[in-house]
Amino acid sequence: MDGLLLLSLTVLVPVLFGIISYLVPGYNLKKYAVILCALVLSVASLLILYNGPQNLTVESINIGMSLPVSTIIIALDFLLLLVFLYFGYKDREYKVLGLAVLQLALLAYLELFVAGGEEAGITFVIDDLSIVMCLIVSLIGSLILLYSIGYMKGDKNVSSFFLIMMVFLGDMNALIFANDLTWLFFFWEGTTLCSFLLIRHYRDEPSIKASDRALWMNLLGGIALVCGIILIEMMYNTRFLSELFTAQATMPGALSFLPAAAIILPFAFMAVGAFTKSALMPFNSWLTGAMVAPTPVSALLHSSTMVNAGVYMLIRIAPLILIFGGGLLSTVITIVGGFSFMFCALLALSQTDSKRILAYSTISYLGLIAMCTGINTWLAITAAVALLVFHAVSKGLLFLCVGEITHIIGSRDIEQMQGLIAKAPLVTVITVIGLISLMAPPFGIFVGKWLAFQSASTFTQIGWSLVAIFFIIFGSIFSVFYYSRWAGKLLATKPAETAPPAHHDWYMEIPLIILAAGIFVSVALTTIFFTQLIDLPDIYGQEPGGLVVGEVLRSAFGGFSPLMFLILFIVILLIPILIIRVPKTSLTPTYSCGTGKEPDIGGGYFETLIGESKLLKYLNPIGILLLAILFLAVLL
Amino acid sequence: MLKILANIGKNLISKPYTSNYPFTPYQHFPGVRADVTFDGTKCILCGLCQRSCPAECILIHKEQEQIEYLNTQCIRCGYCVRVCPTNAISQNEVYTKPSRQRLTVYTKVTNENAPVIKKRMAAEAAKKAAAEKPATAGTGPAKPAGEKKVDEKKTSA
Amino acid sequence: MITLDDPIIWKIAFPAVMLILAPIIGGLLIGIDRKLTARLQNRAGPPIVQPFYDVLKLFGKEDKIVNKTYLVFAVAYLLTVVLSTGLLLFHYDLLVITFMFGLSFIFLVLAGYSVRSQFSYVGSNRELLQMLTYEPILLLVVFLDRLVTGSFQIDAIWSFTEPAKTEPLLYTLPLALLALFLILPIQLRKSPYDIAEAHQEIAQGPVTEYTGKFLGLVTIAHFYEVFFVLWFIGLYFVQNWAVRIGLMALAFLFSIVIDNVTARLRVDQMIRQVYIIGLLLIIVNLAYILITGKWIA
Amino acid sequence: MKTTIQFGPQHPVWVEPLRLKLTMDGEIVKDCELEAGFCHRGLEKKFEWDYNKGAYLSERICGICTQHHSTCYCTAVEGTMGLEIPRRAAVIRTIMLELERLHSHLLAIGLTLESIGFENLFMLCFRNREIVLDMFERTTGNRVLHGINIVGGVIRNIGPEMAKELEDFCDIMEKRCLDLKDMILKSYTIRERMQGVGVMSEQLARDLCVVGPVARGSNVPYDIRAVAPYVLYNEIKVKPIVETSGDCWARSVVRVRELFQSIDIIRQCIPLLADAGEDIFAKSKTLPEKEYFTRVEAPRGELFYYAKGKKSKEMDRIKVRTSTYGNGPGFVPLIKGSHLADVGLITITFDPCIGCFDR
Repeated sequence: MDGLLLLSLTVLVPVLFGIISYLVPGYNLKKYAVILCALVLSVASLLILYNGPQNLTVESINIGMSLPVSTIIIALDFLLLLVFLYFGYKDREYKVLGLAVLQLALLAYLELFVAGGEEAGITFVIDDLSIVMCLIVSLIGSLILLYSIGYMKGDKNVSSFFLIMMVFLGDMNALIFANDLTWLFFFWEGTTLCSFLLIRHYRDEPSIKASDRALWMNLLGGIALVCGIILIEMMYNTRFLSELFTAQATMPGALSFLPAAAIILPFAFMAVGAFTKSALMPFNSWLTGAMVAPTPVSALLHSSTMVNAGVYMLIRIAPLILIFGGGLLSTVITIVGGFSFMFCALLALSQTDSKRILAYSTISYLGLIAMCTGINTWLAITAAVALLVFHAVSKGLLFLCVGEITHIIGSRDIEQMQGLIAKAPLVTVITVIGLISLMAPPFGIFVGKWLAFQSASTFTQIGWSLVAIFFIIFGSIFSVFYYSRWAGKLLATKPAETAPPAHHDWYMEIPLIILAAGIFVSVALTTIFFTQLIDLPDIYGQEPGGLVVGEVLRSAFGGFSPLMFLILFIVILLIPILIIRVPKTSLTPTYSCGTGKEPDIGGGYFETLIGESKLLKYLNPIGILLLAILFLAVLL
Repeated sequence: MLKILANIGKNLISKPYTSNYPFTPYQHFPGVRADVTFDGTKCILCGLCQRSCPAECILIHKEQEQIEYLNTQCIRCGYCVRVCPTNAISQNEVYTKPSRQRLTVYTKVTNENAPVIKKRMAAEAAKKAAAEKPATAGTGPAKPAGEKKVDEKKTSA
Repeated sequence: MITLDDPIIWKIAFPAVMLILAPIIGGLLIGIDRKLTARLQNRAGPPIVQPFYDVLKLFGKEDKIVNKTYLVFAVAYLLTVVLSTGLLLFHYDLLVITFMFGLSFIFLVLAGYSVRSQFSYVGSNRELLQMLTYEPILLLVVFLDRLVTGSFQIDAIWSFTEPAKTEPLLYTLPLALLALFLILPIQLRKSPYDIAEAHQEIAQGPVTEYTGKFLGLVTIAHFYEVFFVLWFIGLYFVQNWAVRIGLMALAFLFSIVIDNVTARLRVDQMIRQVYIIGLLLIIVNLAYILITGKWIA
Repeated sequence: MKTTIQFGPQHPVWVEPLRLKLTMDGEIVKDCELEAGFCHRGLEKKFEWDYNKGAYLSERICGICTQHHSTCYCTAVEGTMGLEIPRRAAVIRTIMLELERLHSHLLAIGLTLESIGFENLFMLCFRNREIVLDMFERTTGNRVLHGINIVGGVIRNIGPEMAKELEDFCDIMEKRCLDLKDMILKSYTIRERMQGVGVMSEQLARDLCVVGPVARGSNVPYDIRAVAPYVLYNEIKVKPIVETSGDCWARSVVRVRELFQSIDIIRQCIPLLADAGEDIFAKSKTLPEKEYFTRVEAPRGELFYYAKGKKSKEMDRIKVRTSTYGNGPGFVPLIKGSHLADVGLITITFDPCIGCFDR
């Protein structure tokens, strides 16, 4: 099928449906527009998958109309920055104002002085990685859209909510496919705007504050990105990502005071941009602050769109770093990622708010992905892509579950979720599946961790193997800690507790069921996924398909069969579930030392030891120090 | 730590201190205070022991001329031995085995010097002399001395 | 004719037989442990087959159940331990085995959490803290194994240095073995690190609420665990059966003796000690293999 | 948000019923509530009967310090009658009291070690205690509830042969206690668990009026044997054993050191037996009529008996204030803020006797 059509289906159609749903009156009509949009988006992404990789040039976009698309994009870009300026002025947020002005200046510099002419190039690239990303965005995004129909019922700003959600999805798809860096920058800033608007959805004090924080941090990332783009254009004389693989690096005269190794400086800037978007360690506060938004927004931000853009960028530039000899830069990215992985997991341990736990765990897993891109071997990049997919499925599911649970019990506190299985069995079981899928073998995250562990255990590629291993081990075990505690709380019932008749809102529950099934399907299809859908640049020398031997993933270091273990896992849990019968006569209260009192269960979050107020004091400076080291590693 | 290591080494080669209890019985020291036995030939049924017993395990049935001793209720304090005016009570060195039921020991008093018996004998003699009829032997359901019997009624307690 | 040298015997028949024998061996080991501990304490002690009597008796007991969830997890715990023992015997990937063994602990923890009982809850928390303590050390030891043998596969341990083909892990990773000895009390639930099942503090920890046959199943899982842990240590000298069994026996005796000469420590003390000593041992050993160049990328 | 734990009344660390309601945050105890009275038997009311039987009854208040209870009771009742007991009886009582302190302290040390999971030394302590119990069986005829004290004296004499045996016993016991002391004081894990845990400052100890080894562990030299001597302690001078740090370790060390003190006192008493007269019992010529109180240093601390007669064989009123009753409130401030793992340890180092506590 024509690439352009598919592109417009994934990018323009959501925007179009968004505008339609904004304009039509009444919740029912909006609902149908949203459902239609979700369907079209899913089908379009599947069609893209079916169609396979292809390239699109700017000419092909111009076909039929003699619109100067590039110019329009640049104009829109400036408009976007002016919008940021407006919001900064409106909220008296001077950080936003300053950063927006700075960015405006840099962008103007890029467009007026650096831009290497209007030479033709591939504007959009549909390759395996972007197909995978598109599948994540479109499928999970569509499910979240469906879910938000149920969730946002009765909200007064629902029209703008759906509009922004759908624009967000379209924008994200465009960002994934964009090959032209100036275009990419526009879509990048577009996600910033959308997330900003979504976070301040409720228009109250905390959400405005959180959205402003998200805005200025992302603007900081935008500045890093635009710096990176300027430097790329100066040093490599191209503005197309795909052409960078073959580009000749020359140090421009204006920058001749830099050492020769500084040729990878633009990638360091882009990595910092990616860090802000993925909310890695020094920038983590915007993502945790974004929890004030409605749950579908959190789900969207965490699983499929916003934060994935950052690690997506890292995966994109990882081979370039390898080509241009940025071994030290890779090591620092490993350390930054590993640092976020371990310490955000530790921070999540001290939280009671379920959405904050999920937020921290998202950051920690993004850290793991970033770490894999830092390790930068074919095994590690495979692990990164696998983790990206599996994490999106599980995390999207968990956020939606939390939203549903919030509707049922009116609280996000995991202490309040004690014994939820008696009240809402379906959603609880699905939540537990989601939680287990994030910590236990043989689910996807484990496959990713297993690959990451293997790739980190080589001393040749990265010098800091032991440190990387250390981060992986501790991060994993901390996450096991808080997930199993949460899962246990959900399952803790009193003896002989009976469920009240459940109320089902199918708009919310069908996406949950689909995603829960998706977890199992994605694990079962791991081998196919590895052979068919991950395509690494030649520089890595080996394809992920080389891992697959029959149904087994077999690297040089070890083997593991996800399908077999999935079956074993299901059998292990299914046998007791089916066999065990609890006769009413043998039910008994728990042991409470003979007092017969029902114990209160809760607490134990080590707030005094590892609470946010304790740790962030030290972690934020260390994060900033690591960023400084990132640049030092490039320059020295 | 080293001292403890040496100690456990010593323990390992020495004979275990514990014994296989029901199969190798515990050897009491001489002078242990255990079950109380009543000498029916010395008792005068004065009832001092009954009044002095802190555990209230001795019952003197004057009419039936016998002593009821609740073995499992006895605390082996030996106070009855101390107060007995005729040294009819003695404490031996044998413990009764643990039991699921209450053990009650009845002792028939045959001491002719006991006031109650004296009185009865006198009365009987008087009766005999008066009526010249054959006398009945003993009164009530007297049990032989020293025999342990299970009190069926109280087993549920 | 299948002879003793036939790989089929050593690859399939032997592991299968061992998997069936594992609970019996584990139970006997616990029996020996109890007898020996009693002798070290100057007691007579129970007969060696007492653990089996106990399990049999548990299976004859009446069930007292709180809810279904924790029973499901008890069976899942047993099955996972059996699975990881099987994987170990059938020479699977060492990393996967370690994680599967960790999964069994996760099931136990979930079981403890899902009964809403005071001591189960605290016990599960402690079980997690114990996992937090020993799992990093175990994984780092596995990492060292991988560095020396060049692969996470257990098969690689037999033939990791191609020219010599006989060098045991013990010669290159002696301190890693010591680190394994260090976490042995946690895995075998013995003093000084038996904090999750400290009956003086929290009754029986996560297994407090189990009765009857489900407690029996948990006990059987414990038999498997003992076997698993010792067999894991046996991997350090696979070239000679006598030395291999000797090594396992040494580890077993070591755990008993340590159990008898130490008091139980607190959680914070346990974490501090194990991390400091364990990481030190591992780093020194890593430095040793890096300096001597006995590692494979 | 907080876990509440009902620590007791049926809890593995205590043999006796006592309830602590702990409010926990993770492993740390935030709040603690003490509840006792699960084995209240109304014994003080029961005491209003034959004063001779009262001696046996008082033994049964507590299974571990029976000798102290009965001695204290007997002394109190003898006081109401103005009765002076024979010297030999006083010597025998002293020996018995110290023997009992020996076995009670061994029990307390053993249980302390058991509460931190040190099974081996726990067994060793109990084995050593077994020797003391054997000694009791030899001298009094009973192992635990000795029944040797009655109002007016004792009922069993310690002859020269038995005195010889006692001397041998002292030698054996001293050797064993030295071993035990070495093992306990030099063990790294025991120190690690006990030192700095459950610190009761001297001020707190004085404020709460704790008694016995608990007070002495907190640098309060309060020992009834020295402060208000009874039976034979006028002649045998006792210097209170004091530790300064006030933690669980100090309380345990006080007990360990008191083992040697007790052995020493027994050794001093044995020669006195030879000079004392043959009388072990003085018969009372009057009935109890006055009020009187006695204080005795039980292994757990000060034991107080108040007795009032009404000129009949039955007593009018007996009031018992046991040592655990004085120490009980001391748990609560110490447990607050400690680890859950230390709750059992802290309470056990107070050597709580719930039988005494509730009566």
